[in-house]
Amino acid sequence: MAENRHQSLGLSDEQVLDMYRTMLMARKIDERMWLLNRSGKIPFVISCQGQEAAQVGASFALDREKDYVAPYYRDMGVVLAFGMTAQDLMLSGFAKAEDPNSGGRQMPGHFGQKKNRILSGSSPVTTQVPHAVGVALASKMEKKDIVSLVTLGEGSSNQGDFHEGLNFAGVHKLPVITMVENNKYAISVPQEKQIASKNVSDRAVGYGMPGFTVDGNDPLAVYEAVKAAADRARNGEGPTLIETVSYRLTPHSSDDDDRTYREREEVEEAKKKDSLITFKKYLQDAGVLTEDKEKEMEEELTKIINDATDYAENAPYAEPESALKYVYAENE
Amino acid sequence: MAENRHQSLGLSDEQVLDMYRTMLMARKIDERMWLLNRSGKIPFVISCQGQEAAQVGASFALDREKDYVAPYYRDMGVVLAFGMTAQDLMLSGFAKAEDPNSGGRQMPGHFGQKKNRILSGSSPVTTQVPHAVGVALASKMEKKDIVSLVTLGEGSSNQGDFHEGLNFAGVHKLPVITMVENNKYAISVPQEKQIASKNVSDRAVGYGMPGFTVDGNDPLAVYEAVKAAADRARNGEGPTLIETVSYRLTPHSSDDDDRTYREREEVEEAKKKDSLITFKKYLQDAGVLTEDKEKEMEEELTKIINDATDYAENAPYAEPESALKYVYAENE
Amino acid sequence: MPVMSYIQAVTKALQEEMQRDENVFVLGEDVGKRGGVFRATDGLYDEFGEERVIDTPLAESAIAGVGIGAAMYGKRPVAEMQFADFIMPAVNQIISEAAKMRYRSNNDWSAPMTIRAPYGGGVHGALYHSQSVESVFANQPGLKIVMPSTPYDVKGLLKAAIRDDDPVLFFEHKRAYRLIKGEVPEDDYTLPIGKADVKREGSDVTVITYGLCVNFALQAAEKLAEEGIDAHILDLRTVYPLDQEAIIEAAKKTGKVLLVTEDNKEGSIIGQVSAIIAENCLFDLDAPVQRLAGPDVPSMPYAPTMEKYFMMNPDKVEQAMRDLAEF
Amino acid sequence: MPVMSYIQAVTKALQEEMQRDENVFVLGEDVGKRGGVFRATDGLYDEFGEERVIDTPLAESAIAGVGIGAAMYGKRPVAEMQFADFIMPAVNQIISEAAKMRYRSNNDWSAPMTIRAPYGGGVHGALYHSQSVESVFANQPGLKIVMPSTPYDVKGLLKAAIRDDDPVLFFEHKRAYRLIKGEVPEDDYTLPIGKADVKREGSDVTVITYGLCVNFALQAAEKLAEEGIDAHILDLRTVYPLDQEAIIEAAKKTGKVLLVTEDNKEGSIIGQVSAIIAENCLFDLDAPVQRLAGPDVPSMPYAPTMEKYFMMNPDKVEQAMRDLAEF
Ligand SMILES: Cc1ncc(C[n+]2csc(CCOP(=O)(O)OP(=O)(O)O)c2C)c(N)n1
Ligand SMILES: Cc1ncc(C[n+]2csc(CCOP(=O)(O)OP(=O)(O)O)c2C)c(N)n1
Ligand SMILES: [Mg+2]
Ligand SMILES: [Mg+2]
Repeated sequence: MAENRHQSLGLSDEQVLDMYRTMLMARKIDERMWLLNRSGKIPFVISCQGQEAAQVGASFALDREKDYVAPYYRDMGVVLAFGMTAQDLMLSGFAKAEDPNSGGRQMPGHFGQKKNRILSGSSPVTTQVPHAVGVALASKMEKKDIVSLVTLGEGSSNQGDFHEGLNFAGVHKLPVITMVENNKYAISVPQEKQIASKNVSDRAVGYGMPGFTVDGNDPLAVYEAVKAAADRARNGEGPTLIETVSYRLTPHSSDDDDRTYREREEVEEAKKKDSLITFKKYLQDAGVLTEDKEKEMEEELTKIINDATDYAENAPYAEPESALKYVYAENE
Repeated sequence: MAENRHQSLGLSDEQVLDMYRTMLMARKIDERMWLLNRSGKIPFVISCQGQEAAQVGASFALDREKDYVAPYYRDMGVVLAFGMTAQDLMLSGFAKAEDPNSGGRQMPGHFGQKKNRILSGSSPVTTQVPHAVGVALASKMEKKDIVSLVTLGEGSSNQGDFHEGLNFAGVHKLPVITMVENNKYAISVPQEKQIASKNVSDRAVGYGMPGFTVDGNDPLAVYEAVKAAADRARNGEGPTLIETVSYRLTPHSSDDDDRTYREREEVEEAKKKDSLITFKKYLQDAGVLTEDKEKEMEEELTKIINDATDYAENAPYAEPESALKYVYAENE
Repeated sequence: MPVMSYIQAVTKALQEEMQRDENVFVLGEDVGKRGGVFRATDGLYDEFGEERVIDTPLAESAIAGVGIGAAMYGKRPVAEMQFADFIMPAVNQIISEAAKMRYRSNNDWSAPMTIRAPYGGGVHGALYHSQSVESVFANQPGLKIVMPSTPYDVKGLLKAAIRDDDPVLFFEHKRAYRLIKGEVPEDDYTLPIGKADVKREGSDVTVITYGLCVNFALQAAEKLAEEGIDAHILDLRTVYPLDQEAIIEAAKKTGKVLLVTEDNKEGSIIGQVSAIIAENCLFDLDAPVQRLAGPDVPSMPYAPTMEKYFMMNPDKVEQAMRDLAEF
Repeated sequence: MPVMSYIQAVTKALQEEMQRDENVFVLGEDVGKRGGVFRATDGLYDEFGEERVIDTPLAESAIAGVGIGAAMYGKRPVAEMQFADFIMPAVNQIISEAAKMRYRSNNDWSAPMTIRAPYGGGVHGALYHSQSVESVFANQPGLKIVMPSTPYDVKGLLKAAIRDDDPVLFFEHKRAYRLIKGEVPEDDYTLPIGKADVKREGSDVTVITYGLCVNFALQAAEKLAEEGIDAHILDLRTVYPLDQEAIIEAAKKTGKVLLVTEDNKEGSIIGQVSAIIAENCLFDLDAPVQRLAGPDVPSMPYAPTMEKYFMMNPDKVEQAMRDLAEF
């Protein structure tokens, strides 16, 4: 039997199976969204494909009962891990009134759900970084041991808000973890035209915090790095910057055509490292994922997603006039 | 005779004397401005005191016939080295119509003079960083060997524009030198509450460029670092970040009272390292600055500044209605 | 009742709210040890400590954005922008984030944050320490913009802003800070955000304005009273969203309306006020709706000649009121 | 004359200007190899190379700020903001720097730069890909804001913007990109910035609007002509600074004015237009100045029900025109 890495990280077989299940769920919902988009049922998709390992590995390293996340638009793995359901996500994809993220006001991928401590996100990139720092500041002020995790793309790490947010966190030694999901592209622009440094994590030193680059296709490596960062944060040792390197397996979004700017071979090459394949293999080799379990999981998830799709498709849109609601608090 | 450092840098005795003269000129104009302010003749002063060595050392390392500078409000040493006169500066202090920086529209310290390639500056800090990068981009596009130098305070290096500008320069390998004049304070906020990293220059690696921290009280050290950076830039090797460490010897501005936030002892300690003292001593020890020369220089500068003050004081203000001019190009 | 200056009312409101609610905290540049460059937060650092009166790094987008995050968590941040002119780097956080938080999350999340900033000219502040910036934001549903004219209003409205469940921009006129004094009750009162206030009843001409200019209009009105011209003065207090009802009522009251702002003319708040009047009071007007404003140049120059030319003052207001009364 | 789409006119103008003047260059996100997410810069990378069609890092303040620096040097940068909604991080560079460069340097320096951005809704873009952002900037002397309605205007005005010696914001309606087609001369022409354009002569009601809404108003006018209502339509073309003379003339023409924008009502461009009319045309009006606009909510929601409720369309314009004609 192959090396058992998860046990040495303190993860049980159930936990790693749960991680895999969450990754698979994200992938399958994502794939379904594309089908729905291509058949004209939903206007827009933006994918998590290629980043599930990072998202789920990081989330499992946090305390999902009390920590906060400020995810970005690809983070289906994060929000699923933090309690959002397939149905919630489908309601968002179909822009239906019951969508807990925004009541159908925002595009899919614009996550937010207070009960699960998922901060509401917008489209302008990187604005969530200072928000997560603000949560960490509040946590520190209240002497809680709550940690916040914020994610973004590598292109987005060039926005001023990244710099200002991380420096604020560094100066005040706040319990916030910034995870840059480096998928090598920002729409059509490759990493070397985005970022002058070798690694995004090279920027950490400029904010007086440790920085790490880890394999974003390996959920256990990401788990390990984020767990250590969360421990430091709870110990009052301040923030951490983590870069997870993987690859964006889909076009930027359903509106994009990536053949205009990258070679098919490059994509095919990256698919070989797809975490849904490699982590499955790891679990199989470790004897954790049996054929039966796999079949069962596939069936279970397919049913959940079918049900969620049906429910969302049949759910009502918000009333036109409800567009007028919630500009300001209603108690006024 | 003491070690002759300037010759090994390729600087002649005349050149170092010229450097010292420029530093002294800046200091003396600055001191005069305070007197004028305290006697109610000009409403505002913001000082270069403590940063003359960095400003003049850097400027002399550039080609002052073709390079561009984007100075910040303390850079009297830079603009003097680039051709602005005492009279120009006094006209600005008195806000008179002839002020070449702004015709009396901006506060003193808001430099700008096209004929000397001094980019016009504003009050919001750090906005000049991308401007200098833009000049460097233009220089590269035109295959010129023009370099641009941009300066700012260490507090200002926390603005988003610093990050965005330096990364842009790094990605496109542009001939721009960013010099952070670290004077330990941003108004009342000390460096450790501003910047999480140890040195500002630690940020360079995040932008794929070399970063150096040098003694900001030593004009030769600054000269050396900026000269090397300019050579690299002209060679197509891209940008450099340089941090010059010194101390702000005055309150932030004539509106500030620094006794509310820093100890007198700290200021007194810093005054011992004042470059106007230490560099003078170096020049004396090196046998370059004789007593006669010194006296002559003092007298010459005093006369220049007296004349400039008189001229500026007696010069007319802009007409009230001229406030309406130059919103848009007049040819329209 | 104690008499205090406009800026003392700011400090008092902050202090009382921080005493009342431990979720209230202050953040900004030089607000801590230094007590603010205008000393608006004077004494708060000593009373509440550096955890609740935070000297931030020099980065306005972070000040706004960190405040938003803390507000989402449940805090009540009061951020200071050192000068209103320096709010510009924070526009994305204010417009894209704070203003849209409640709406975009379908009422799930909110950003109850106050952003204070000194605005306005007449203090030799030149182009970048003199601006009126409200019109940049006064087109963003989800935001509220308060611009008080008196110490009494400052205290009541700032407390209301801090307690408001939505983001409020609170612009304080820096020349009013020490110039304008008035009676301010010791007790805990708030004033309603979104409501204009009649500062003087009159029957001949209506002046609608806000901020420091209210004081100019009141001074002008006293002089004109001697000439038998009786001015009605409405203080907008909240410049976004506007109090339409009060505007319509005030316009109808005299049928002659003068709108005054220190800001540039085109694009300013008073253009919006005029549009409300044009839409609702056409047949009640005896004269065209007049606008008195700064010239359409980028900002107020430093040289005293040009600054004076740009800056609003009681004489300019008086002249415009007289001309309108005589129309 | 060739017929082309609105976006083709954008590309054509860029191409011609880059051929004419080697100082003209393009920078922005995905403008190079990808030719822009809307393909507005399609083909330029191949024709002019990566030095003149620059894929920048994802940082709008740098895009604007680097452009300003290059413009100060003597270049003619044309920056693209991928969506108008994402111009917000660049507000400080645009308002504090570009707009004030000439004024603050007393005419020594200038920033002749064009910033293009697709704005507007009706494309399932939700809150952050649907906004009209002009009113954030339409209060800043030193800036010019152009919002064309037709392919002909796009080409002539974009070329004029690039040649203009001051910064110009050029907002293109993203729904118009492929929806609106029209004849565009092959030759090199420019249209004057700062001038409105009568798009239809008429005598019963005046409609003043800009951008995509001009097309809605023209459609509505055709229908109403069948009912005997003859509409006069003024296209503002430049929304800042406004063409006062043309506005006054158009308002006086019929005495009944409908102002239309896709933006929120309060704080929008049409409020300023209304103020000009209220100040200058009071005794020429036969009806209150009407404003037809989006509701005062942060932005257009994603769900089709709510998007349609928010978005302007020809029917809404037609109804408002009819109501006004019948006033
Ligand atoms: C401020 C801002 N500018 C531009 C955009 C348009 N945009 C959306 S995603 C994207 C690329 C993001 O790349 P990256 O940060 O690497 O994240 P990825 O999509 O690769 O996960 C761009 C330019 C935006 N959303 N916000
Ligand atoms: C965007 C912006 N925010 C705030 C200010 C007000 N301000 C002027 S100087 C200054 C401190 C600058 O400190 P530093 O960058 O260290 O430069 P120093 O003055 O020490 O040379 C501040 C906060 C400003 N000018 N611009
Ligand atoms: Mg990416
Ligand atoms: Mg400093």
